[in-house]
Amino acid sequence: MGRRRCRATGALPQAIATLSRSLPAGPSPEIFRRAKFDRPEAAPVLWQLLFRVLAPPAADSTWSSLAPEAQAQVVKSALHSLGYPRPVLAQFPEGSRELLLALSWLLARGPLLEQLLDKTRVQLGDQLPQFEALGSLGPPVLHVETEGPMDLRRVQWLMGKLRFRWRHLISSQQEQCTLLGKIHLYTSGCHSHQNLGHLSVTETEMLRDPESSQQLLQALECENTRLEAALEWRCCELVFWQWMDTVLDACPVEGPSVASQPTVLPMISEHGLGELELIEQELQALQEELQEVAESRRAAWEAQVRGLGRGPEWGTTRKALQESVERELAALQGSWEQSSRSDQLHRPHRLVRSKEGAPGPQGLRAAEVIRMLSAQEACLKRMLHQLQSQCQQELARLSGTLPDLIWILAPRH
Amino acid sequence: MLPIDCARRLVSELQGALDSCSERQRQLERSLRVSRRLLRAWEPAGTPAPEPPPEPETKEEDPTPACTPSAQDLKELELLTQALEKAVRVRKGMSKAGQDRAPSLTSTSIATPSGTTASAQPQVSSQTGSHASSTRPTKGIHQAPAPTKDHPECRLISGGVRTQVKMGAQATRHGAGFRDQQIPPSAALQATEAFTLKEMGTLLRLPVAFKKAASQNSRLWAQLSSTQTSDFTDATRAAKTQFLQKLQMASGWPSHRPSAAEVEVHAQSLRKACALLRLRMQEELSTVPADWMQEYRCLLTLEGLQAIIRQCLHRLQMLRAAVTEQLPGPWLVEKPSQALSPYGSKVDFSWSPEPLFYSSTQELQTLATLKLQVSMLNQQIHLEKVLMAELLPLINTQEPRGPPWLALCRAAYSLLCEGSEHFLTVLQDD
Amino acid sequence: MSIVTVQLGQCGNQIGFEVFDSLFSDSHCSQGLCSKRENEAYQASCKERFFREEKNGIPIARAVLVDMEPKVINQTLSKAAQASRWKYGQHACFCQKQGSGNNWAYGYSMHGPRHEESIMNLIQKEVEKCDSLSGFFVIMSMAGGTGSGLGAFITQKLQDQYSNSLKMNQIIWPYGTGEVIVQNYNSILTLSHLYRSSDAFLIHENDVVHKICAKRMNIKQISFSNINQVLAHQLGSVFQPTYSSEGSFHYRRNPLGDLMEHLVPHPEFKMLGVRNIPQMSENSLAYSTFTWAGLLKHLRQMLISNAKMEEGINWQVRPPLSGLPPLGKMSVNKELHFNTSIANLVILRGKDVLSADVEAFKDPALYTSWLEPVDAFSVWKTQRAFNKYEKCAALVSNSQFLVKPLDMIVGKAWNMFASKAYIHQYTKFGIEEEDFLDSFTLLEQVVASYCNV
Amino acid sequence: MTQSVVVQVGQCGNQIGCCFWDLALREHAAVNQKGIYDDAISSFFRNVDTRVVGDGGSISKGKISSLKARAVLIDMEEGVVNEILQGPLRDVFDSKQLITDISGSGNNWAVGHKIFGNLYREQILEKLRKSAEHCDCLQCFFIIHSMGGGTGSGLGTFLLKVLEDEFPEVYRFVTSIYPSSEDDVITSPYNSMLAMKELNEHADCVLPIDNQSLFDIISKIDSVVNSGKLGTTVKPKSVITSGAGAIKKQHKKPFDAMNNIVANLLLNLTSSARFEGSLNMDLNEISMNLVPFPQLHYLVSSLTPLYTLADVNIPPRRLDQMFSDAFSKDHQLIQADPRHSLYLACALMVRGNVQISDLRRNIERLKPTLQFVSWNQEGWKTSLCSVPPVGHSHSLLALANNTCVKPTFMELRERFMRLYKKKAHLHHYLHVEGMEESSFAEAVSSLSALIQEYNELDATKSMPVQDVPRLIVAV
Repeated sequence: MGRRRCRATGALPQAIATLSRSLPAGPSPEIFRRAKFDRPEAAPVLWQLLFRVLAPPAADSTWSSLAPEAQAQVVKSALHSLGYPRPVLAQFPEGSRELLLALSWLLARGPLLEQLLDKTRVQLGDQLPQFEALGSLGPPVLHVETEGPMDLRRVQWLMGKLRFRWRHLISSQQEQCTLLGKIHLYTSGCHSHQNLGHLSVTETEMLRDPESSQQLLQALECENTRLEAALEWRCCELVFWQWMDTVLDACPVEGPSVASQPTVLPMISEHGLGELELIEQELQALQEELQEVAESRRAAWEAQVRGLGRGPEWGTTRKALQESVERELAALQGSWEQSSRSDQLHRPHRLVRSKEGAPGPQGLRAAEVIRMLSAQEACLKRMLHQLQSQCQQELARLSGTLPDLIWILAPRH
Repeated sequence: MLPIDCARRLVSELQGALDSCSERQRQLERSLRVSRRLLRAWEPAGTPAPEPPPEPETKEEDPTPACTPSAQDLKELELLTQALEKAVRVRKGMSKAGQDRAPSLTSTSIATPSGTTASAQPQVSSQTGSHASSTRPTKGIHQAPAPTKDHPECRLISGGVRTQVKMGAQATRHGAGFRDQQIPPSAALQATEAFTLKEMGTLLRLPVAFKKAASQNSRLWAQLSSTQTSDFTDATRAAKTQFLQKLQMASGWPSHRPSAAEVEVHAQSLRKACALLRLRMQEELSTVPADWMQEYRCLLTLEGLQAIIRQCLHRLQMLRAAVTEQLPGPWLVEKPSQALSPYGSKVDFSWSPEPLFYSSTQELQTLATLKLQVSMLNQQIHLEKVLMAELLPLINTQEPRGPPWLALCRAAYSLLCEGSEHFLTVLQDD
Repeated sequence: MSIVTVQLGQCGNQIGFEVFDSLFSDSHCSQGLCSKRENEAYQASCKERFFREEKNGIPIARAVLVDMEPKVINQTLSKAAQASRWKYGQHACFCQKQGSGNNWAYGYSMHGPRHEESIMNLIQKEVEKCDSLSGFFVIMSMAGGTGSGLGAFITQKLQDQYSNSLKMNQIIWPYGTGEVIVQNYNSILTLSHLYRSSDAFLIHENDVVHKICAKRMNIKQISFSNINQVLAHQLGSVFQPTYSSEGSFHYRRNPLGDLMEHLVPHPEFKMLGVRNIPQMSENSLAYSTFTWAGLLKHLRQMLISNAKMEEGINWQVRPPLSGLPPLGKMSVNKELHFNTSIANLVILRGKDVLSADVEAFKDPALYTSWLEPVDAFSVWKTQRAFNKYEKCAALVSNSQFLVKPLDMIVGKAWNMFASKAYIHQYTKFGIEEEDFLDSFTLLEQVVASYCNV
Repeated sequence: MTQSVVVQVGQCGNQIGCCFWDLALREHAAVNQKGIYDDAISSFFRNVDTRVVGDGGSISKGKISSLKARAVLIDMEEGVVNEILQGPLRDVFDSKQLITDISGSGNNWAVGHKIFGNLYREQILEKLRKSAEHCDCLQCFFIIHSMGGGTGSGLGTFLLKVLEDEFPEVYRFVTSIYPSSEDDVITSPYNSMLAMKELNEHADCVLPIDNQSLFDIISKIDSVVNSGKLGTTVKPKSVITSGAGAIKKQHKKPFDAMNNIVANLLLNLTSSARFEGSLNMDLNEISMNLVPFPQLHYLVSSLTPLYTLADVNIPPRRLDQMFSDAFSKDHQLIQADPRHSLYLACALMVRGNVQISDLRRNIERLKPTLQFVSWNQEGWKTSLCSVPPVGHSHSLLALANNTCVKPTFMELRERFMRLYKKKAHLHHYLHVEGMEESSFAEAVSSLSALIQEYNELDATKSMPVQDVPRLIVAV
């Protein structure tokens, strides 16, 4: 299906229609037109659209039942935390132009359509479950009512509980792998796509249950339509942006009085600032430590090599060394700066069982991922141990202040 | 005893972790249920998969509840089961007489003839469920991976929308029971007896309509991922940038300020940097250089690390300044797109899922477990830091150092140094 | 999810047999008082947990039999083969020629390392036959040498090799007197080592079960087989299938995990006691009727007064008025009147179970001050009758139940240790006085912690 | 399953051994009616294919072909051994298991220990090694000897050291027959004293048996049997009269009957290791449970009911009587009263139709009447073997580590000192190469040290039992 043809000009309604089609329950072009003129009747549809776009992915089912006001609130705070610059929206405007602007802002700043499509895509393949949320913890939600001082044993209890849940999760995960492996094995050769070879759970389930097969097909076709629209949109969005310029022109310029209101400041929580402070402290400590070590080492090294002649070979050796260290450090830096290879792990993959050594034209090998993850795991373990021994030293120091007591730790094996 | 606010923070932190764990568990259970169901005996095609009894809680559950709530139901079921068993006995005799290749019917795998009431179905699958994991030998055609060759009576008919496997003579005998007409454009493995995926899995074929849609789908995703640059797209990009700038200007804030989401992204990468830098440094310090060349290399590394930390600190200070004083951060201007979303605008970014090849279940398990373990370690490290921040100051400041303090220390030791897996004893020295 | 059982030593193997036999006969009992379909689901759930199926359809216990001498294993295998309803796996046994001679050190330091590979291989083979492994039961006595010493060693290896799987040790607590003279040494070494490697111990006291046999089952001449049957009944009443949650009709997938999460998250509190009611001979059972209210009233009083059975319960014991500050440090020597719980799990099986009211177990006064009843109490139910009992209730309790017996054992061992008696038997195999001291230290802390809940 | 090797040394040792093998064969024949060579039989017997030349090929499974005792017979005279080889048991032994001389040890420990010891050391070792090679898993050597003579006492204790060096992991259980005060061997105090030192140092467990006690027991059985009150009948092939066949001869050959008691002791001691039971007790459990300190390894034994020794049909008395009897003075195999002395540990090994509840009931009943050392107030070890002694329903062997052995040792020391002070007969010993006077002094101090240990324990008897202060946990 080669590149879509698009007339560059005179096709605004068509471009908007394409956009509509690629959005989930996208509004009609007419809504856009009305929004340009800030007509209130276009507002509810746009609020809803924005809500769909911005609501957290996992929360879809429970959140969709929210009242319109609450939905609007969600939209506003989401936009706010993303740094949406226009304060007018925060005041719940009557009209709909602000909403159109917000939507366009979202569209302009990144691959929104792609993200949305990705979020709702029909999953045909089997994936490794994603456990990101376990690791990335935002500021804690204070939903616990504790009435008074609490015994630390309760915390130990909860911690123990958490450990058991982790283990349960792991064994369930192992079971899932066993079952997946079986399904893949038993259906090998069933998939027409030569690269895949076997069916996925979804595909197998579809064959088992004809009714769901129908639904799946429909969903897939629907997604295809949206995908096509999104591709088309890419060809004709220029018109849209040109038009948006005119929409923006239609807005009254906001005075600084509105802007200076504190409500629109980026919402960086106390917690967030505290986090930054902690990181800074850690970095500084690291800096000091390095400073000390590096200085003394340099001095020692200088003293050591002073006697040795520095021939021309030395120059080249030195250069080679410098380059190699630079490369190494750049790689190190890259591991957090850029979304590197290790970030690929967080992208969904389709699990494919293949015989050892079967070459895949693309894709990852589990062994490779395992290597990366093991390295990551080892690194994290070291970090944890480091923290623990830090605590141990601290507590050992305290125990030293009490001479008439003996602290005995259960011996390890 | 912990002061109230400290207690609240710790408990909610842990409760949050527990909840997220349970959520994962629930998700996993859901997919486990689907997989388990697939590995149990399949009903003869054409029998509509009956819904489980309408219990609100079991909507998503395995359709094999241990019992149904109503006694009336049970009674009916009992009668039905008896009738079925009788029918099966009769049929068993017939199929034995007819041909011995038919899947054997054990008393526990009662094949429900098509048209059976919905309520009877769960029983069957619950019984046969146990077979899913067993290694019951299968006879005859079920084992044959290439059925058309070895067993001419069992053939794959690729007929447009519908693909089916007819089970030899039985298919004709019980042909009336088929509901060919109602079969949606999915392809079905048409068997008249319950069978398992293990026995018949390789005979499954995807329906053509689905195959078509799926391949179109993957093609479209691939297209979406390929970002072709042309004058045309460049113009679009320029228009978008212009729009963003104009919007920014019009909002009364001429410059872009970091948002909470952006700050979090940066903070996260800096945290990671911190940890990795420390590890690298320790690694470097723990190795003893063999010669002066290596010594030089080590020195260079240490100095290089220093430089990186300086950069990080600089970046951090800019970030803090931007947040607190609303100054425009030049780093944000430099890479505006990267700061936008966690996905960034990576050039080689692909929206179509890549295949991840594994060779054995064992490998898959290792992979999945490692992945889980990594996120658990992250969580544990996070909790460790929270606990350190809350408990260490408390222990250091609390006076007098009586039994309550000791109890606190002991519990803190277990939490902080042992991950709450072990504990220490404090003895009086007599 | 499945549980792999490791039967260790004479005691472990004898009990293991009774446990599997009782699980099997209960799940195939026609008097389940439920629909055929429910019965089948119950059976399937029990089977997934404890049995696998061989080609000929005979259920095979998910068990590994380990002993250092062949007699008991041969006996156990032939007993299982005689009944021919279920069997042990063909290659699931490991035995040697010479036992550990009641010497914990011999089991732990000699037999353990020497046979580690073979035993762990057997276990791995059994594990590989599970689609999904929940964890392990390790059935062992604490008194002898093989069960206790090798048991501690194997548990530790299980912890190393299957750190994510759960490990529950079924521990047979010896008679207060008269089994093995060095039983207190062996016990403290076992318990202290298990505290480092096991997740929970379900403790079965021989004295208690013996009394149940005498008083409740009306057995005149009590044999080990009688005792083991009662014990197997108790275990079955806990681990046979139950509904996954209130109002659900699906069976719980991971009872071991759920139990542990409820009862033993704290590293210092891992000792679980089990009580059940009613308990009586089959003859009297036919003439008895029970109400849930009556059973639960008794069970609760058994809990708070630390009664071992439904007979001779001290009804005077009352929970302390809640709201009062906890009494300071408690001494073990003081008569324990009120048994404080850390956490409890009640399991109800049988007719009209959904109507059973367990509110009385949710009284905060029953529990330690640092846990709320919502954290500390849970209930499992199933409508299916267990082992011919129309109604029955079991209680798994992490409470002060075992402080006294533990304190006794530690005290007696300490007395012996002070005189250095028998120590030479242990140092011969590398267990030094230091190791004893470590064990004493750890267990003194456990006693103190349980006293101060 | 493990195996044991019996080493019978000297006249007494060989006579007892002979009884033992006879009884062991009968017991296994009764239990194993199918004639299959099984684990239980293998503990004391090899199954040999006699058609194979040379050693005779051992058969590990299947039908019993020809049983050979796992035994080494040593005597420095030929008489007893020759008698055995001509008797009904001749097929059980072969010449390769024997070591004999013609000169005898002349009731001189030094001759047995030093001269014959050195002379036969290699030969003995070779036979022992051979017997060990025939074992799958050799667990224990049972040494049967007397203390008073020359060969049993001297060479028998010499053996202990050899075994300790050569088979350090194999237990050494010694059945030692102590001379009664009216012993006709004049040097028996010397021999016993010198042997005691070796037992102290090189044995794992010693079962001291006193001729006088055996004699008293025999008399008691006699009186019961002859009283006729109980309407008893003696079975034709009575154990007591084994080899003789008639009751009347009993008085003429009291040694046979006495030897049978000792043989019964060994059978019961090993029954739980050989046969099935609900509470097994392996041989290695004996020393583990009953020997709290390495030197205190003397175990006083008693066998009840007595009629199990007599093979007579007396209707069983109350089961509980069996337990009471085991603690009474006149059932002990040495002249001692455990009930009024201090128990360090006690084992009850029950055979037959007895259940754990019977055991427990009796322990509870008897406990208050017995005194246990403060740190082992509940020093009971029990076993239940399901196979009863032949022709009976049940039996009990009680093993006591009790300070009541002390008088026996003290008496021995007294009798020794009486002679030693006069240096009587000393020169017979000092003649022997390697014997010095210091050997006597060392032997005395060794025994005195042992007596002292018992004294110290006895001293705690009157003290109230107090708990040792425990470790104190801070929180």
